[in-house]
Amino acid sequence: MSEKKIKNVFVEGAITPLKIADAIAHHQIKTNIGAHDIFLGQVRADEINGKIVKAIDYSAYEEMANKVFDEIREAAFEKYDLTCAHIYHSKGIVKAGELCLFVFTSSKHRAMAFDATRYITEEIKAKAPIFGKEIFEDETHTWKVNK
Amino acid sequence: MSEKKIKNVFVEGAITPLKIADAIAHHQIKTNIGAHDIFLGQVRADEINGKIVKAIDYSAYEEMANKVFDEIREAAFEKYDLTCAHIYHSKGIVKAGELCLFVFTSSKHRAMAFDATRYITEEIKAKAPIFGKEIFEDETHTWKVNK
Amino acid sequence: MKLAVKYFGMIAEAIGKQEEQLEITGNSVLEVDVFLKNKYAKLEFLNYKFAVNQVLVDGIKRLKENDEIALLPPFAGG
Amino acid sequence: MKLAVKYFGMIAEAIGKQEEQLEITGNSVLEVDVFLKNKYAKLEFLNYKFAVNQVLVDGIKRLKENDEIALLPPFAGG
Repeated sequence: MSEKKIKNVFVEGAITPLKIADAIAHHQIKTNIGAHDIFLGQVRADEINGKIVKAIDYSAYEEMANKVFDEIREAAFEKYDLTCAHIYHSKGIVKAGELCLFVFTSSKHRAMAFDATRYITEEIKAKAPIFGKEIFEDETHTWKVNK
Repeated sequence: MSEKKIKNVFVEGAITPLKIADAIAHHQIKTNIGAHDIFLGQVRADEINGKIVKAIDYSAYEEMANKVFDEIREAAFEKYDLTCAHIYHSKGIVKAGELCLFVFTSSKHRAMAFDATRYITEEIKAKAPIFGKEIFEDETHTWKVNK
Repeated sequence: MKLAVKYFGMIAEAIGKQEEQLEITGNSVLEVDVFLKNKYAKLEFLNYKFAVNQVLVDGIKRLKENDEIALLPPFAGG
Repeated sequence: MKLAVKYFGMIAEAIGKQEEQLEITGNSVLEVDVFLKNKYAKLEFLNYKFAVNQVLVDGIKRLKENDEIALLPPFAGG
């Protein structure tokens, strides 16, 4: 088996707007890119049985999740003509209003970036072993389940 | 006729990564948002007949373009269940690698944001009276035409 | 009829101006087009659409005094 | 057969631990599931999938000594 280095997708806590700006800025030297599409997941202050979610505490089977993210990224490169594809996901506490997922694809033309970011996002929701404890304002909790 | 205030979509020169970070940060108080989708258009250093594009000088029929952008945004709100929708487009010189278009939609769930950002981007390309002079490294130029 | 005529992009470049006031005979967009092609021979070889008062129109659109008519080459936004 | 067993999310919460080494009789995932449900009655009421050595598997998957087996509740990434 090849000794491929698997990237670590996980970021401790919320993903900051500045991290996103930084990622965008790093692509301005790639002058063959014409289009970027960015998906951001944000934690909602959902009301569940009369209680308000104030944060999600994310945990993951990290070794497996990083492999799954790597496979998703590889599959995206095979399906779409991309220049770049980056994925970041939070672990630990992310408060309502903060960002927990950052998917960023770049391509020469827009259609590929649109398709790829959507594909990657759907794949993450379905396949990445990440778990979310929704913490209410009264410190009780429930477990989030992706639809 | 109602005296609706039409927003000015145009930004002088390139759209900066920091402006994008700032726009994202402003949405973190909206805790009913679960998903953002951002499209960014970037100027490519295309080779055309052996010459390399070094910048695009954008001009527009601004009064009409702002009305068109407003109609596109209104149509997006009617078609999709959105929390927010923002559009910015450059005028003047944008160098290869820099950003000329920023489309940003937010929604409770991801499908609406994905659909809306794509819809708005396609509508802009087809309907906004914006013109692009592609300037080559030798200072000659050609006129860009959207496909 | 007096009209405000605006030129953009490669049209403005070809004609050498961005706007002008013109006294035109006829009252449809089609007639304005014929008038302008007589005045500016280069227009014959360029591709453009018309907007009247900032709305895209076709050739049968009727004009009125002081309308703003614009010649729009292919769009390149985004 | 000795296995490294990992629990995540609501499963870890229900069982009260995140991992353990277990000596299990049988050599399929299905047999491990029966073993664990006998050991932890709460599992009967929880929804989960199995991964062996970080790959999702079904019940007929055969195990070998020192495999890592994980109980994964519904995913919530994104």
